[in-house]
Amino acid sequence: MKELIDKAKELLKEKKVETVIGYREIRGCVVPAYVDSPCDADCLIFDKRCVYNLANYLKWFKNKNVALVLKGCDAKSINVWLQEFQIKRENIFIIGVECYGVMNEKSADAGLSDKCGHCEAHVPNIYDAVIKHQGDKKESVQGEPFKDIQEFEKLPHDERWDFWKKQFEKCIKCYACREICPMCYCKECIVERNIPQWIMSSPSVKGNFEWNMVRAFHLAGRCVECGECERACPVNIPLMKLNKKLIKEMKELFDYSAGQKEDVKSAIDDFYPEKDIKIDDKMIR
Amino acid sequence: MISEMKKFIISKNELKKILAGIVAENIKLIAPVSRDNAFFLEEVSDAEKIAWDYSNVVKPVKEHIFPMREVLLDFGRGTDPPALDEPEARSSGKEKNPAGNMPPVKEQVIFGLRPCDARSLLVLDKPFLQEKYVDSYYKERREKTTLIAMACLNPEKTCLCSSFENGGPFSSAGSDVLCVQTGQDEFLVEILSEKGEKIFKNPSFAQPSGEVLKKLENLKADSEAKICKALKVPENLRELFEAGTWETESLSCIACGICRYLSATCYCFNITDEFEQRLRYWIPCSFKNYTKMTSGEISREKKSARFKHWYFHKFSYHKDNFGEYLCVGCGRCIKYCPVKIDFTEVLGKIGNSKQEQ
Amino acid sequence: MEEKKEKNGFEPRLVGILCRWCSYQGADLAGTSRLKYEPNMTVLRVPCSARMSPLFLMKGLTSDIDGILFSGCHPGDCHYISGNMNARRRFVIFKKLLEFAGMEPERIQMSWCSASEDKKWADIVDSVTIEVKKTGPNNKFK
Amino acid sequence: MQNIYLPELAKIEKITEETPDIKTFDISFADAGAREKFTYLPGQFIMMSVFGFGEAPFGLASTPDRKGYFQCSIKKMGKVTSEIHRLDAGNIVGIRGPYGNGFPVKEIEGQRLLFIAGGIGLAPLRSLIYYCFERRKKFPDITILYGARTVKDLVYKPELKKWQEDKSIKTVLTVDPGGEDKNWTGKIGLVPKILAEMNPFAENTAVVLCGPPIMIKFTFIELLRMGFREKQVITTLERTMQCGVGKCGHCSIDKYYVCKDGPVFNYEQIKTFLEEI
Repeated sequence: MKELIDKAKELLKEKKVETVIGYREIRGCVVPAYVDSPCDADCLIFDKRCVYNLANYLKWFKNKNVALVLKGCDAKSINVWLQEFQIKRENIFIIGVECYGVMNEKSADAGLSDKCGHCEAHVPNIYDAVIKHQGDKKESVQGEPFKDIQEFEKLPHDERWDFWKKQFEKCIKCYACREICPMCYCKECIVERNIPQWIMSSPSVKGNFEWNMVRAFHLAGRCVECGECERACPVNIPLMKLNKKLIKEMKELFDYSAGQKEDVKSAIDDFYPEKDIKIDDKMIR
Repeated sequence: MISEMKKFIISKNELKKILAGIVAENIKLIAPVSRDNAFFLEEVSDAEKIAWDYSNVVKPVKEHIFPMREVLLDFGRGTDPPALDEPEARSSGKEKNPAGNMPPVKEQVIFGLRPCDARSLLVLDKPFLQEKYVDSYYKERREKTTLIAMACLNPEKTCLCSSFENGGPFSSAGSDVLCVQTGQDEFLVEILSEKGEKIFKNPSFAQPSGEVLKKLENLKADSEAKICKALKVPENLRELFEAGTWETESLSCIACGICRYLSATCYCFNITDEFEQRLRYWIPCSFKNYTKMTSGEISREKKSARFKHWYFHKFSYHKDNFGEYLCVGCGRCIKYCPVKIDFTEVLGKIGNSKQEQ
Repeated sequence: MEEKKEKNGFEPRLVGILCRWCSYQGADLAGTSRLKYEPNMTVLRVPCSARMSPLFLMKGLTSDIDGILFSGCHPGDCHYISGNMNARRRFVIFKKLLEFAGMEPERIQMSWCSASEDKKWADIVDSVTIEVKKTGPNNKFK
Repeated sequence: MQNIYLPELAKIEKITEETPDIKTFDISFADAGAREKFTYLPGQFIMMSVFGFGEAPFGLASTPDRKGYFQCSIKKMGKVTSEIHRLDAGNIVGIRGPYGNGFPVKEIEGQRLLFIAGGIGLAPLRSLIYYCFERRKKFPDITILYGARTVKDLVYKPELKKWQEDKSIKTVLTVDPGGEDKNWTGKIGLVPKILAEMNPFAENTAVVLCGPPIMIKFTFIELLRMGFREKQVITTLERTMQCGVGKCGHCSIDKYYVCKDGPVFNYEQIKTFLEEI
């Protein structure tokens, strides 16, 4: 991690950035770190336990210039932010980190989280500096990425409905899935508006279903599969199952995956009449 | 008064038989159940589904006394003006409950909660019951609930219940019955109130032998030794309101609602009208719209102000108003925080931060 | 028409969200030319089919509406050039995600119907009503 | 057991339009028992609910001596208030209350009185003003300073005119710069500035303030500069309220609940608050 610390010290010494947002370890677990003076940059680390998507903290560092330590999957969210004109590229210095999988906190054996099983962004696709990976470069197991989604789709529809109804019944509307997701940056979320009251604010079955569904809709073609929402959910709702379904559809229907390039239009507001023809015959009368 | 015979030994099946007996008497039995490798206190119809090997449930027991969503008034049914009475009698059709127009709430027994949760209800009783305006919804549920607590044999590294005066993993404060698993199939049950005695009506069970009582002592000692966290609130907390450390400590907080909802003692709520019902539901003070006035002004707009308010309400304001901290040390806010903020750590840093004048 | 209604009793409540330039005109023309078609659908007029949003869908399907039909202009003759194209992509994602969540696919439909196709509008409403009647009432949130 | 969230049914007797977005509602309870039981102090508030839309706190604008009905002036701002503005005479609303501690009428007896109001803030003060009119012996000297954004935002225009003609009260009206129109005779300027010009006598005078927080903050500075003692400066604080009975936590400022320990505080207390108002 010496390379990462030197890079951070160099940036801070030359006053290129005000703060470096990275990871540090206290009392045995890894937490986000905010380093704004070169001397205390030694606490920066990067290893299997660095699961947070630090791009999310840009919500509170919007017009300051900061440096971010980002893995491959997190750096994709910067691409989506740039696509949606949320930040200026020159304000952000991205310290890309080569990563071969992070830990899944919720599994008993703390193995790799399942997004890393089929990861193809070991090196971030947008960076200003790259920190090489020490340790074994175990190639990720190229399993079928959407196998669990395809199995779930084969179930009859009322069985699927009961599954999601039982999951959303647990939801306590703490909105951790919204606050931890870099894609949810609206000033006032739809759930906080009461004229008209589109989404019921109390944690009822209807209210939870409306909330979780509308949140998933807003991630179509924008979710970079960083897996933070499922990790943050205190009642273990499999939110990534919904997002992965959307990612699969966007890939199949529009051959689009989020966060690849920063200058392309996002899928939902783009269209190709000739390519979208194949949707027409099946779905639209 | 409680009969002289307070402690006795009982086996697991007998305990299950008693719990099944409770369900048979049409009393709602709430017990820990495992769902997606997390444990929740839920209504259980047969005693087999109860989970026994859990550290603590995700949602605290306040969920069953001060529910997450509760219908206060039902003024629908199209009558103009609205026929204004409480929710129709849930159990027996339309007639109103004569005793103080409150909807009849079923008797309930909560089994398997931890001593810290049982104590949290003692803390919550003060703001809800011992003030000029008594919350009748909370009062009725509280009186109709019997708490059978299960002592903690191995507390987690996020637990700090022993930092509170009647706290501790084996504390019997607030519960009607305290069970301790002394052996593989052996529970030491201690009755602490009339309500508890009603459950174990005619206990023809063996008295605990001296050897079992000794085993209880060292189980208690081991359990207390496992608690490695302690709470140290700086005395001059009010003067440290302006400390700059609040700003730096609140940087990684994402202002979600987890530490407020899962805290055993947070009790803020919203009242809204949905369709033809007035209901109240939990709301955390970390949301920006929590203090939004109709003029659009928000009194605690900055994230650090909202972060700071939670600490001040729990460890300064509540102590001034009610004489005790609004916390029982269940440690859920540390365990479930998505960015692993530990409030004892923050209080420690704030305590020894030289307060810039 | 009447004896069919008594036979199976369940009358679906449908909502049609029509773009005002083409489909609404088409539905209006179907009315003025006295076409006979199922009366189950309530029509809402929106400026363009691109106005569809997940909120309409969720609000409809959680209150006891049995089916929602979005209708817009044919590709190429949208008053706002590309409104119906965006609507097409968004509609597909809505339908796929709600299907994944267990909602019967027949409950969410989309159609292209221009201002002169009154016959087509009547057929659309009839076929949607029959399909939704087959899938039964939406008692997912009862 | 009394259910503290159960409102009493009440009918809207009369609605008078004060300004395009402020209306005054005369409300009386449906059943006679509740009408007698409902007594209040000036400065207290009630929770009015429109069934199906929600509940909101409103200050009582009428004097407690007038039995039978009470008045609330409501500005059209959010969900509940715009729904209230859609109601008309004869409709039913739910009333809960009275809540709050009200103005300390005992302490301010015998002192000179200076009322400073901003915008809709005149409503709770009007209740106290009429309360003092009925007991003129105890409150000999009354001065009213009332400011609003524009001329058409001034509430209770007929009463303002009456107070101006009444020689025994000193009434000063002001509008924000740019809010005046052709035949405006009153002052032009923000309330704190006009207060500085008036330079009222500080000795043995109680000041009662009510208005937007920004006006209260700057008026405090002026009053303290002019030598008013902190205990004499009394104001009401505005916070969002959900329950009105000190349970839901929304109106908390420092360790006080504005609905239970307030809404009336004097500057001595406000000085100790950690959070600004």
